[in-house]
Amino acid sequence: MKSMKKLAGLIFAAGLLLGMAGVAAAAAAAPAPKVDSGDTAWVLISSALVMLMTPGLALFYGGMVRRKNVLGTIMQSFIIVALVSVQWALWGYSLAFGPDFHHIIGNLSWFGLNHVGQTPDPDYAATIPHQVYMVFQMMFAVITPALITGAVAERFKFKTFLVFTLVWCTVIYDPIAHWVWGVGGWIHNLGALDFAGGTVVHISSGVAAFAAALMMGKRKGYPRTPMPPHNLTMTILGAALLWFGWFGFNAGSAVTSGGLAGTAFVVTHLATAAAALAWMFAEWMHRGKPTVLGAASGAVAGLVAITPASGFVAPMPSMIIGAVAGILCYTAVSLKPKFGYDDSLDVVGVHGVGGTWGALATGLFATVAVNSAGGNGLFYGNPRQLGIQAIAVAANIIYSFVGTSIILKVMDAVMGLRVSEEDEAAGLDYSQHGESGYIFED
Amino acid sequence: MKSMKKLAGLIFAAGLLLGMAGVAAAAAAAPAPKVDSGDTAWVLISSALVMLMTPGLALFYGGMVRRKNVLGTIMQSFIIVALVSVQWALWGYSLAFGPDFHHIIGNLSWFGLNHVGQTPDPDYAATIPHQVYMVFQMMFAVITPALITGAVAERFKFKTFLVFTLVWCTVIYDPIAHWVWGVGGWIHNLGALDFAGGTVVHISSGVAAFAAALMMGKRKGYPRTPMPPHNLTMTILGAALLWFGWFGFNAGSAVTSGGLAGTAFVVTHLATAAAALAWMFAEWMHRGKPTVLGAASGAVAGLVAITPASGFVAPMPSMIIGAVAGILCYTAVSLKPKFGYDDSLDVVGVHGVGGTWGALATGLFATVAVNSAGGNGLFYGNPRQLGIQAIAVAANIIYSFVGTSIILKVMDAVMGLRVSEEDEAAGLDYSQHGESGYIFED
Amino acid sequence: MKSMKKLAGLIFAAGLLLGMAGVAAAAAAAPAPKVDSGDTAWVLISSALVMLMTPGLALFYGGMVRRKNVLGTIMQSFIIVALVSVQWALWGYSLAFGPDFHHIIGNLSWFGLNHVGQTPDPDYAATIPHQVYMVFQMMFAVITPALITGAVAERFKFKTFLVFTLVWCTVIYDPIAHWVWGVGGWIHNLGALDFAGGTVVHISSGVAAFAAALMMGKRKGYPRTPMPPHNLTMTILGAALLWFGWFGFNAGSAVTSGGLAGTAFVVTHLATAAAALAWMFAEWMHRGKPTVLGAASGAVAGLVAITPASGFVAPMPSMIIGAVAGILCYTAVSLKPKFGYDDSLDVVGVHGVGGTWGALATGLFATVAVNSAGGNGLFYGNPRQLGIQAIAVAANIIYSFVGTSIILKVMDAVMGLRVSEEDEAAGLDYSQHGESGYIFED
Amino acid sequence: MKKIEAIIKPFKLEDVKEALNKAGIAGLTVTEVKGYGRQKGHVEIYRGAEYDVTFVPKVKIEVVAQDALLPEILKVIEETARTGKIGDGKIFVTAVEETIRIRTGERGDAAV
Amino acid sequence: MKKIEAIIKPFKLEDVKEALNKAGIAGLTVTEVKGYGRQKGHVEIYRGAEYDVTFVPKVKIEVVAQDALLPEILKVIEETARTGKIGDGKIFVTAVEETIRIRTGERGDAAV
Amino acid sequence: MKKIEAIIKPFKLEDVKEALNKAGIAGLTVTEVKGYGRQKGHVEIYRGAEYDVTFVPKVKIEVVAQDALLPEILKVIEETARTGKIGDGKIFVTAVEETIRIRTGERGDAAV
Ligand SMILES: Nc1ncnc2c1ncn2[C@@H]1O[C@H](COP(=O)(O)OP(=O)(O)O)[C@@H](O)[C@H]1O
Ligand SMILES: Nc1ncnc2c1ncn2[C@@H]1O[C@H](COP(=O)(O)OP(=O)(O)O)[C@@H](O)[C@H]1O
Ligand SMILES: Nc1ncnc2c1ncn2[C@@H]1O[C@H](COP(=O)(O)OP(=O)(O)O)[C@@H](O)[C@H]1O
Repeated sequence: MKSMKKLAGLIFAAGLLLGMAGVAAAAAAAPAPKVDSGDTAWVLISSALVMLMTPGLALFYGGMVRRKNVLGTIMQSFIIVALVSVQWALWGYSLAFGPDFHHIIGNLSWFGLNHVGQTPDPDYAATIPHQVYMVFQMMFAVITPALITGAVAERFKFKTFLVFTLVWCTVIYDPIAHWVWGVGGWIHNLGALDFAGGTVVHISSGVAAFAAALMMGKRKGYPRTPMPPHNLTMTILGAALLWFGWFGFNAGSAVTSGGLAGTAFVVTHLATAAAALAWMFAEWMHRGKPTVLGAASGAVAGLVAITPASGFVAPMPSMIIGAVAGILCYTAVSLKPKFGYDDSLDVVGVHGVGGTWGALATGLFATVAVNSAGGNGLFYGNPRQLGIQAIAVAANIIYSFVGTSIILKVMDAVMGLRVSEEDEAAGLDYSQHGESGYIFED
Repeated sequence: MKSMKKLAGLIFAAGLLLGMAGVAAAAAAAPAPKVDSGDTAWVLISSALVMLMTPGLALFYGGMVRRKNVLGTIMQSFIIVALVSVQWALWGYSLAFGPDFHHIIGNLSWFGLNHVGQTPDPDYAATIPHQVYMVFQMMFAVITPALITGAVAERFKFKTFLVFTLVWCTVIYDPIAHWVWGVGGWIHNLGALDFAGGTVVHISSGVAAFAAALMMGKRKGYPRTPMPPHNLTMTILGAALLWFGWFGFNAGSAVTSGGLAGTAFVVTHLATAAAALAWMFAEWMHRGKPTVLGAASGAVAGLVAITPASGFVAPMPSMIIGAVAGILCYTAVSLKPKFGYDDSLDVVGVHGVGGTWGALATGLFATVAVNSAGGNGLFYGNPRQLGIQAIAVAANIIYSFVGTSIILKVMDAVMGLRVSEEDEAAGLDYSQHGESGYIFED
Repeated sequence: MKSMKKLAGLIFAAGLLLGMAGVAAAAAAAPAPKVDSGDTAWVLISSALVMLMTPGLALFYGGMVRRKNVLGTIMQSFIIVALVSVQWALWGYSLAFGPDFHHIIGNLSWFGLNHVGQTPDPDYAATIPHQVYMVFQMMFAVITPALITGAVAERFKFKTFLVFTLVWCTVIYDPIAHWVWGVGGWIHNLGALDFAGGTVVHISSGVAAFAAALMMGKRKGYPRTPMPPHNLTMTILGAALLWFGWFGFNAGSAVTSGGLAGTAFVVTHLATAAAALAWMFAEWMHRGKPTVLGAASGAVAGLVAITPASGFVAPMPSMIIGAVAGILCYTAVSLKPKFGYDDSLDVVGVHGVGGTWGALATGLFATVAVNSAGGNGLFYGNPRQLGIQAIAVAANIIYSFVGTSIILKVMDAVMGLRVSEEDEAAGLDYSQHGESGYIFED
Repeated sequence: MKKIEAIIKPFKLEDVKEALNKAGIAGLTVTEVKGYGRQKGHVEIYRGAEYDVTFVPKVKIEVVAQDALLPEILKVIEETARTGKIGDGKIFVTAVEETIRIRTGERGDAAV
Repeated sequence: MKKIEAIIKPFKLEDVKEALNKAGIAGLTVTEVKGYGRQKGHVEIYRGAEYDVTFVPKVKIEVVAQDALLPEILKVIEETARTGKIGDGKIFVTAVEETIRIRTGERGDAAV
Repeated sequence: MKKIEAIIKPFKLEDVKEALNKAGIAGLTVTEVKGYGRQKGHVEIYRGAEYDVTFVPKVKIEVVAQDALLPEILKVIEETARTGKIGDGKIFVTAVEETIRIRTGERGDAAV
């Protein structure tokens, strides 16, 4: 009875949405003057690739937690795909890429994808439909908050997590995306280079992860009780899907299908390769064994670090960026226990540190020989670029850290951040979702 | 000795096929006048994406059965990729898309891909090679019978399943595809809108699933014995691959790479997102917990529902279509136990109900603003379209239900539909295939 | 302390690489005259698809070993992606595709991707950036040594494996690639047809696998102790990813997006389908059950066999090539125990035999009706082609077998090929990498 | 007290648990085991090669109970677990010297 | 010698092992089991349908020890494994007639 | 009757089963267990951090047999399972009061 009433409420809510249908649909009309089919094909498939990264992340993270939390961990990434996509279509895209408001945010005139149709928006991509650019960017907005979840894995209350995600995207991600990529954004105006999201995606999430791990506190038993990954084969599969999808992330960010996309593809791959090797060798020397988790983690570190640089640097330097990322992130992750906070899956060490290194490295290795619309870095005679990069990095770190901390503080007071002790002991799968990951009996 | 003879027989059969080689190859010649490389790239990759959906489905279904049936379940989808592809190349494509015979079926003049070469067939896609259009459609023919297998999971006899699949594709799928998409097909002539297969793929399979579940009977022990999913991480991975591949399914159905493909991509994603959220919230309200399987099932329901509408509706209405699909399919699935038949993996509740809703919703929300070659629906002033959609739906439901029932009746008499009781207890993996899914001992 | 020193060493090494940055980056400049966006999109996504094949192979192989070796097996493929990519960018590509040196190898003038920029190299692909062609080829260089690892699974010492891989790629793969595909390569000059690597990739690795299995010796306990696959669901997932990625492998080898890519796509799929069915039926007749592993293995056999033929044959003959491959490879694999060597995962039976059949079949079924730049085979009136194919096959077999044997002999003496008996009993996961694949307790 | 250990076919577990429950036995412990006996394993096929799987999956039920309940428990298990086909399993009875309920510290019959 | 079998909550395993270790007991064997008793299982939800999971995961610890050590071992287990909440588990004691250390062939108390 | 419980190294299972089989013992039950004893676990490494894995995988074999067969069974297991390295495991013998073959209802020595 009661549940029937609730269903009725839902249907009513759907009816409200319906009212908007007519308005919004109008935006999709008008002729598309100069759409290039090859560029569009590339950005379409890139969007699909980037979409796949978030389930890839779900597996990457899911394999690293204990068995009893595997579904809860996967769920966080999976449902973010749904939740943030809706947020993005309704107001997120407008806040991030809509007409500039004082260099800090877009206004709401593109609410509900109003004015976002099949015609290109030359400000962002002159040869592909505006909707395609929008949906490509949507996938970036999706994966960013998903990255954060790794830091607070195995203890985040699901209901709070949902609200947090919505708020964080709106208050932290959307403005930062506007600063760096939006027409009129202040960091964009400064001339900072961030090809595919080193600051927007990785620093913002890595720093938010830091704030969240501090605020949330340690998992019960950490670090005394060992909490080894329950299924590294799943983690490797996740890493492979991330690597695969990242070609769309970085090379798709060229928003055309030509030489620039090609270079971005090549440097993405080479940096990742170098980073996987570097992490593996570093751990081998340090701990005596080359681990599979290390190779996978190194690959992710490389992908993170090359992200901001991918449309600006040449292949050989990309290997340096990757190799340094592998060693730096390994070092950061190894030192974590010394600091005593519990970043469960090392989001800070990988995305925070890797993203920062990548953003700064862009200021070292960028060259107009690769991308005439880019700039030269320190090693190509332009030290100024490194300074600009540093400003962008600092702004992102501060904003994300302070903002995330405030959001979490408020939410802790209002809804509580963590599951209860018993629920944590029972695991998120059962306590939050009423399910089991594996039932191997029959 | 005996097996050597059998091998010889096989080689002989291969020799027969060889005779056709010369004939068929000739068809591949002739110049290709107006192939667009971007459109072709998009449909090629879309074909690969749709191909991946069937293994994705194998995992989606495989995770939901009991451990002892995981390989048997996966095998059904996997081998369908092989079996139906051969059927399609030999006669299926010709029946579905070949020159019209009285508006109900194609004739056999394209048997063995005769006349299907590298030149575009402007009737179907003017800017891509005909073979590319053919192979894209092949992947649709492949996944449709695979969907059915979920309804009769854990008890279908493998040998019968193979024959059933061949017959069903030839007698049910190929004609329906011709009616709706073939030049001259009667539903096509009526003006029914089905962009990517709401009727052809989802209603036909969902209804066949219903007939099959009725005919096959319940699993031994159902519903008394609990039969929970043995590996939801596999199911989630499958759902992710389905979602990923569905971009090819829907946006690829534009058979060009431009604004229409872009809108189809966007609405596919948004409907899916809305549906995943809607199912999750509905279950949360109804049962007290937001489940991961619910979110994944909701996503699939959304993908199903948006399929027929994907090239005709705008982004905001797509979210309504998705949200309603999530709630409707959840309700249908929840009510299943009341009806007392055993649709093991809810093919009826998801594909039957979702496909029907989607086909009708197309008649509500379609607008020429999105696709000038489409039409307007009820909410855009054209109630007639809803009526046409209803006719298409009804025709599909009746034909698939009656046809599938007859096929199964005959096959039950001739070969038997179910495995023996002991084989069912032992599981399909061992009894049908002589294998184990997991051996974790050493 | 000591480990800090080691880290310092690594950072110093990175610094050395840095010196090369300036030089190499210059190569990326210059205008790109005739890049086609559609062709580029297709080869970019094809490169990503082929990249995904190696992790796919990791899963395909990983599922077939015993639980205790799953990570060690996965690691070999995973780290090869990193290792060989770096090798390729530094010197491999130059050796394989660089300016010809006496028809047997490229010189080192493209070391570090010097001269490999955003402009097309019309010798290899006139409409896509040279870097894109290079990265596409990189993925082929990556997967080839990964294939070999299956033959010596569950016993190869990780350190030796790394060195072996580097040496093998440099001394075996790079020259063979030059012979067959490089401008000026002697087999290329002969007129041998190898569209996507039947000789270069599959024969070379299949034969190397044979040499390696002989040299390495049997696994302890083989064949008395049963060593069944520990997770066939993983193997099926791997097979599916291989199939998916292979569309890039074969259809991407057209390096354009049009009719030829379309035919390559179609024949790849049909041969695979036919081979999966053929293997399944052969095993069914021979052993009484149609196995899932058989269907997956057959699919891979079909993919292997069609690879060299994929740009030269028509759809109907492709099904014959596939069906014969399925039966041939099944027979080869079934006969393995008679020969008494331990090719753990049947690399010889699948890649060696399948690759050889495919290369010869190209000489039977090739037709200029499909590809005017190709040739006619025996069945199209040109018996000479079959002879040329036979020479190419023989040259590859001899070179790879002798070369691999020498390399392994030397390495056995210098570093030892196998892990110790205890390490083998404990499993590679723990002994080589200090990790566990699955920890299902909590 | 006695400990009754029964090795049974896995699909009988639910039935046996229900039957014991009805007979007033509301505590037991279950272990997944593999058995070898008259019932032989089966043959699996991997790439044309046959593998013997010698062990058959079984379930072990352990019940500790007062001596007086023994005959009833044996009867219930025997009747419920029997299919009449080879491999139905065995019941073993041993003596238990002491039983403790950890939560309360109760001992002996009261703790069962 | 006695065999002490304790069915406990899984998350107590590490603690109990440590405590026994401190008490000088350096050998034991652990089995994953499922229990049924006063503590009931829970409900899981799959596509709107509720499934009862009747068995609760438990861990069985087996220690064989000289008779003299029995009281101490019982005390250690009882104290360490107790949470006071339902489902803490049981301890069963049985007599062991012979013990052999396979490696050395030692028998009796020396072999424990 | 006696119950012989042997905790052995997993890779010895097949050999022990074969040897018992040859000695005329055609029924046994096997459980996967983890052991803790003189043989220590190992260290695993995850992202630069070391984890102690204290328990070692073992296999428990249970054979119930007539009293007369006891010495032979002990000998067979001891000899086959011995590697001489630490961790070879233990054998425990207990008395069984009753045995029942569920399929037939046979009891006592006939049921073994
Ligand atoms: N002597 C024994 N000791 C321990 N377990 C035994 C013994 N004999 C049989 N079992 C267990 O009982 C199971 C059933 O025995 P089996 O001989 O196959 O059938 P049945 O009891 O019907 O004759 C075996 O799989 C094994 O687990
Ligand atoms: N009579 C029994 N025989 C064997 N095991 C038992 C028995 N009673 C309880 N157990 C085991 O002890 C566990 C805890 O028992 P339970 O009744 O739930 O809680 P408590 O011991 O706190 O009263 C059960 O899950 C079961 O594994
Ligand atoms: N007192 C005991 N009670 C129960 N099991 C024991 C005991 N001592 C040893 N074991 C089991 O025997 C195994 C081997 O014992 P361990 O001391 O490592 O080697 P060894 O028997 O060669 O001295 C342990 O892993 C454990 O499973």
